[in-house]
Amino acid sequence: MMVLLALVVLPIAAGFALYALPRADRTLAKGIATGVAAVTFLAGIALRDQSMSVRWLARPFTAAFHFADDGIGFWIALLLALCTLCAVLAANVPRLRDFLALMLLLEGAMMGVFLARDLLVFALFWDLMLVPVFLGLLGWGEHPSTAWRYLIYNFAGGLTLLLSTAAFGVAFGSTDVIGRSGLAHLGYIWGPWIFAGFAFAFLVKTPIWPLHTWMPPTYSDTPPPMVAVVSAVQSKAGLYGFIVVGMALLPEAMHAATYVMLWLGLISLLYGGFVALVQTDAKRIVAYSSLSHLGLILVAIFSFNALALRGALIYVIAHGLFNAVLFLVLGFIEEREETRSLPRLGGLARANPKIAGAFAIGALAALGLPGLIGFAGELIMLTGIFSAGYFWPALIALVPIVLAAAYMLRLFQDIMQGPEIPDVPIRRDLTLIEGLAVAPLVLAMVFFGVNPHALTTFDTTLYVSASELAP
Amino acid sequence: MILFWVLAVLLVGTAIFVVTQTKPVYSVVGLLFHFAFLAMLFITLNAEFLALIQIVVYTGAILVLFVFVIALLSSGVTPFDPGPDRMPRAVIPAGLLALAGLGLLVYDESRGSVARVASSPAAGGMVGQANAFGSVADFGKALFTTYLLPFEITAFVLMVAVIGVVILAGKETPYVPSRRQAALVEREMREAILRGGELE
Amino acid sequence: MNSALLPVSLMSYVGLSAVIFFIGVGGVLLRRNPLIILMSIELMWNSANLLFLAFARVWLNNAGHIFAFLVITVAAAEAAIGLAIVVVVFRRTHHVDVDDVRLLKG
Amino acid sequence: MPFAHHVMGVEGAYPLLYAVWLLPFAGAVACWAFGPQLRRLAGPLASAVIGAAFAGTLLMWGFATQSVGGALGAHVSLGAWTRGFDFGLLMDPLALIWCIIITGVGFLIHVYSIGYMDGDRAYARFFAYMNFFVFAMLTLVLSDNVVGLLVGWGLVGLASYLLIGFWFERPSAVAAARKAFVINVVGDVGMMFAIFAIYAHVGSIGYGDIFANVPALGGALFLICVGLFIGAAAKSAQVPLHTWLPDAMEGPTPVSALIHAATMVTAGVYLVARFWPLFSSSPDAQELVATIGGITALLGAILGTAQWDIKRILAYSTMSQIGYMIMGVGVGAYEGGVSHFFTHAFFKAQLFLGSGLIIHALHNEQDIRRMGGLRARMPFAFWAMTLGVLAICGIPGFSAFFSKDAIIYGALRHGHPWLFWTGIVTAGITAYYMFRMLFVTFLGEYRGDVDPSDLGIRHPELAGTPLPAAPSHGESAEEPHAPAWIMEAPVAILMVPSVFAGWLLFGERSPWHAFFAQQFRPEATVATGIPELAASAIVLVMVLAGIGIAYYRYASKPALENATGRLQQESVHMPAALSAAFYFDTALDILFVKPAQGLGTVFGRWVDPKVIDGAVREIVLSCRWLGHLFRSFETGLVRAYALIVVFGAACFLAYYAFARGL
Repeated sequence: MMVLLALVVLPIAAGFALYALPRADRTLAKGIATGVAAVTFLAGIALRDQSMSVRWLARPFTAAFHFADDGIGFWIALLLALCTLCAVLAANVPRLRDFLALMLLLEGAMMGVFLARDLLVFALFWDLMLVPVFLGLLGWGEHPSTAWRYLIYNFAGGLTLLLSTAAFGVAFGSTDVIGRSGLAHLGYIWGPWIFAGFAFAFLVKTPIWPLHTWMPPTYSDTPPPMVAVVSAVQSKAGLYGFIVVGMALLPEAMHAATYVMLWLGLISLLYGGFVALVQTDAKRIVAYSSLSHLGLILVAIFSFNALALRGALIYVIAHGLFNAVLFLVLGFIEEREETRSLPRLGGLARANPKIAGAFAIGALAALGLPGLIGFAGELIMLTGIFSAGYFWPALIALVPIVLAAAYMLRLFQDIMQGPEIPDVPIRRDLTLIEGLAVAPLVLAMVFFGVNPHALTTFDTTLYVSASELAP
Repeated sequence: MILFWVLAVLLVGTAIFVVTQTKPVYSVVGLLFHFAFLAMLFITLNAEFLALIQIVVYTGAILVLFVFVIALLSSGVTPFDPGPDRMPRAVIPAGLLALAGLGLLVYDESRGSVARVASSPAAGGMVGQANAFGSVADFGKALFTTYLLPFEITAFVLMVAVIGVVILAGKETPYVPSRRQAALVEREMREAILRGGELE
Repeated sequence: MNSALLPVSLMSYVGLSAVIFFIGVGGVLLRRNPLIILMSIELMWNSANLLFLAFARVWLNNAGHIFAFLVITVAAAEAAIGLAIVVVVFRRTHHVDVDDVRLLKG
Repeated sequence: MPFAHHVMGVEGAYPLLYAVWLLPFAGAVACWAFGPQLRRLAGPLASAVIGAAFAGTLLMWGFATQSVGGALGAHVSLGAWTRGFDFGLLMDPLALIWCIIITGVGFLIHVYSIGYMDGDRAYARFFAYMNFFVFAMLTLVLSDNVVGLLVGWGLVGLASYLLIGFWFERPSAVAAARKAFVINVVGDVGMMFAIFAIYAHVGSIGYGDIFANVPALGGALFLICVGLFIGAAAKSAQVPLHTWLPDAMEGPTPVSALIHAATMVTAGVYLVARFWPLFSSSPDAQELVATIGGITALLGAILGTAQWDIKRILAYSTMSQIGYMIMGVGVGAYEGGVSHFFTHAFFKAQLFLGSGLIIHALHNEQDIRRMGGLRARMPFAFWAMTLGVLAICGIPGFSAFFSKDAIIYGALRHGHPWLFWTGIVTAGITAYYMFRMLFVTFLGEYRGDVDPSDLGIRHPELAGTPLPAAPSHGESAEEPHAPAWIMEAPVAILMVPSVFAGWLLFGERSPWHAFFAQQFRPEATVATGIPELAASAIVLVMVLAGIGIAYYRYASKPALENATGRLQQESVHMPAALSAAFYFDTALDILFVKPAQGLGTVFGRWVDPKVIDGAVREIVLSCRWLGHLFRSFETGLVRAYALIVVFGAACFLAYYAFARGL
């Protein structure tokens, strides 16, 4: 109970409380925000088997503020807490107090999404997590239009999610259903429509082609610490939703959508890979690489195979870790060089070997270097997809691995290697605090890459068997 | 029966007169006659009290009000200078359509529908005797017993109207030239400047 | 049949009322002088009253009389407000044309 | 099938095996983390670590060759990587041979690097990478399962990438590193595909389970072999995935010697030899492997004749020699293929290190046209190179004579006469281009002071870019100087096995054969019609012919007298196909790189903003259009509103009229 409160309520409360601090005192704000994030992270470690429930609605369907950890949510919550902690540490933007407050609000809202056991609460936090990002984009982004684009796309998704949730509640009688096993299936009349609403929201949030066009500008405009959290964790909300809502609650509709989703996933992963090859904005490269990687996870989820699902969850964590590292490091670079355009960068490794090292590990994990966590997720996922009998999808999904090598190396080399670009003002290497912000993520990538077994404490067969169709 | 048709012709004639006059004063006069003829028609329908009210309230109060306003507006300026007509062209098809709809309905009614309706009086209505019907006493009794609440509400509506009028017309409103007039003035000024001459 | 109480058929009253009503409608639609528009509205009110009375007579139900009475009072209020608006508009623009009052334009 | 679970070796603790495996990793971490503190100690430390690993490898000999109840070698279980994916270490004779080369030759090259990299700005980083490479390579060969193999496979690719791009200020090095990595990822992807298929059919990734279930693979067997071979081809520079290897010479010369000659590029040979039960069961796959190997051998040799950069000559020669090895393991002559790996590691490392002596002494001059007459100035380098060239050419008595013959004759014995003749022709060409390199480099006059354009060098500024971080000893740039003993000693040590290692293969009951007796099952052979001795004789004739032509063109008296003019003529009249390396780069560029970039551009510049956003914008515009449409009703004309009311009333009227059944 206390743990869950610390995870969901504490960041939100602390976020609002932060506004009470003096505006100019950056150190105090950062200290408090870091402390709160650290407490949240510790609470996350103690999250195992916690549960709390407060009754909310009785009519027209029952709903409750029900939060609990189900294994999958545990790791994502931990990832979120870690990413937020690192991002708060690394944050160095104007109006720091307000920014950190938004970061904590974002953390609390997303915790709510990943720990909610009630669909209505899930939907509530789903929409809530738009707000901090939207405000962050408005306040710190480059173009206000990006903020609106983000809001409109994701709010459209939130709307269908809410409609579907309401429909589910009415059809089923309760929304307090996430993570419960042995539920009666909804059947073929309402199921497809409800699933369609959920699926739209999930696809927008992930995002998956062709609903992705909000993502590159959002990722390149949002301040790096926030985009680190958004790309690392918020993009997983949709995939998480497919697993805990789609697979467990609407298996018939989920199965019926298999081919559409496989196609969308495959298109995404090729499309993102190809576009990332030729972008010149460093953050956009990572953004499109995300499209590619998340498409792969979608394919894995929709292959309905326990192994693929296990791989997908490993890759969810993997993608969170390396995307956070990449965006944080790109933030450091942008802060120093005042650009993130590849043609205007080069040879930084000479003056900034530590930044180069951290960036290299992030990029290598992203391109699936064996020994790092990206590879573990990718291989297990693809093996599962193949074992599920999807020969061609598995084969096609191999192409982006080559593309990833090409664009990630291009990203790394164009920034870090080659001749130094003259006339660049500051060439300060990683500071201690920045190093502390990146180090846990890097260590986690290496540790879970060598030993992904530690990560697979959850039982994926639960969801896969839940999605088995009745004979 | 002849009276009805005579009155009908007069009513229609005065109505057309009202809406076709350029000068509002003539319209008021036409309306005056219209109301008078209508009051006559009311009497034929056993509604003596209402006929009286019609004369007193309409001709005595409302039309006088119209005349006052006309007098007020016509002092010194020409308020009714017609500008370009901005009515949408849709007025003709819409009007035709409305007429067609009406015509259809009338045609339909003329085959006896109204007669069917008329032969089934609404339940619960206060059906009086033919000879007592329409008497002032009958009317007054109904007004102050069954229809007391609507009557009081009417009083309230009138009060609101009075307050509204006082608020609207009571305060001094600044003169703001309309956009059309402003544009006119501006064009004149521009032309004057182009002519290089003085503004007249 | 109660319509025997009437000197002519009920349909004639309905028709007369409709004709006057549409003359009023035409006046509202086609005239730009607000005063004449207001008068046209009065015509419409009265055509409705005529119907009320005719039907009250047919059904021997004086609810129609009550309604006509209410209509007259409301018409009086309406006329007062309408004229006040005309005065206000005139004070602002020194010109009275309903087409010039376009604050509702979207 | 002949091999069941027992190929996984004898279970045990084997702390030594852990030590051999992890010591280089510890060395890498130490050099990387404490580089600034270690300063010049990094080199000796890294070398000592590899030396210790070598010693450990030798001490493992007994365990690696032990055979208990049919179980061969030593096996350690490392537990589950994730459920269903069990990791472990396996040291058997095949792994042992590779470990010996990796740590042994690796040790010598480390020692050499102490001298070669002396004074480099990133001295410690270099040794960290080198140690990391050794660790990765050991992971590759010691793994007892195909995923662990792939982990090692990817990590050596990373090490190779880091070391090719070691001087990352040079754009050419950066490009070469990227190319090498991407092509290697293509190989990784092929292996991943094989892993999927294996796991889907076997349900396990351990070698033992795989080999025990070869029949269960059924129709997937060929695809699995192809997938594995794509990995092998990418890593071992087989056609058409070979183009990265010549470019990889951008790395420091010790790197070329260790990674791009002795060890990493032979991983493909290891792979095919390791998965021999699969390949042996799939004649189609064998045919494919052997053919690709033969083509690569011939192609590498032909391209070797057209190079001027000493390291590129050696690179193409490496490619060609690995082609031999792949051909050997492809036709089923596993022992022969592995033996050529063994001997090649010594003499090619020696050749590279020898060329490194020259390059080092000449301040990064790599173009042999600008060398010449170095025999007198650098006698040690001359003899080192000469012995290496004799060894690679397969002069009787030198090591490659035995190993190359084993492959060439093996091709014939396993029923591939065309590959037999290919091998023979390649041997002749090999002799030609190696002696060409030797003659042009060491004989005649020193041409370093000749105007480059007189030598036919079109873009002197592109050849041999001077390095800002290049090692320098402070002597004048004109005079080549003698290298330090620390660089000569490893070369001298390498001479011994590169000359004599071949004798291990001599005879029917050779030690080599005994060593691998339990590893490989002999393949069926066919009657040849040509005795082995005769085959050797034919090879020898071809080799002598090659040497003769090289002598005539580069070392005869008229050739030496007019060396400059002849070299210029040859440079200018070099066939375009040869100087463009048969257009493989261009073809890959046109077939894959350009379309991928084109697609990316089309998607990024056109589909995203125009089609997808365009569609969204259309929705927005249609909403706006609707808004404008409705707004046009709001004219502000009071009478127009009245009209609308009337219109609506008319509609109601009409509706009721119709509803009455008009």
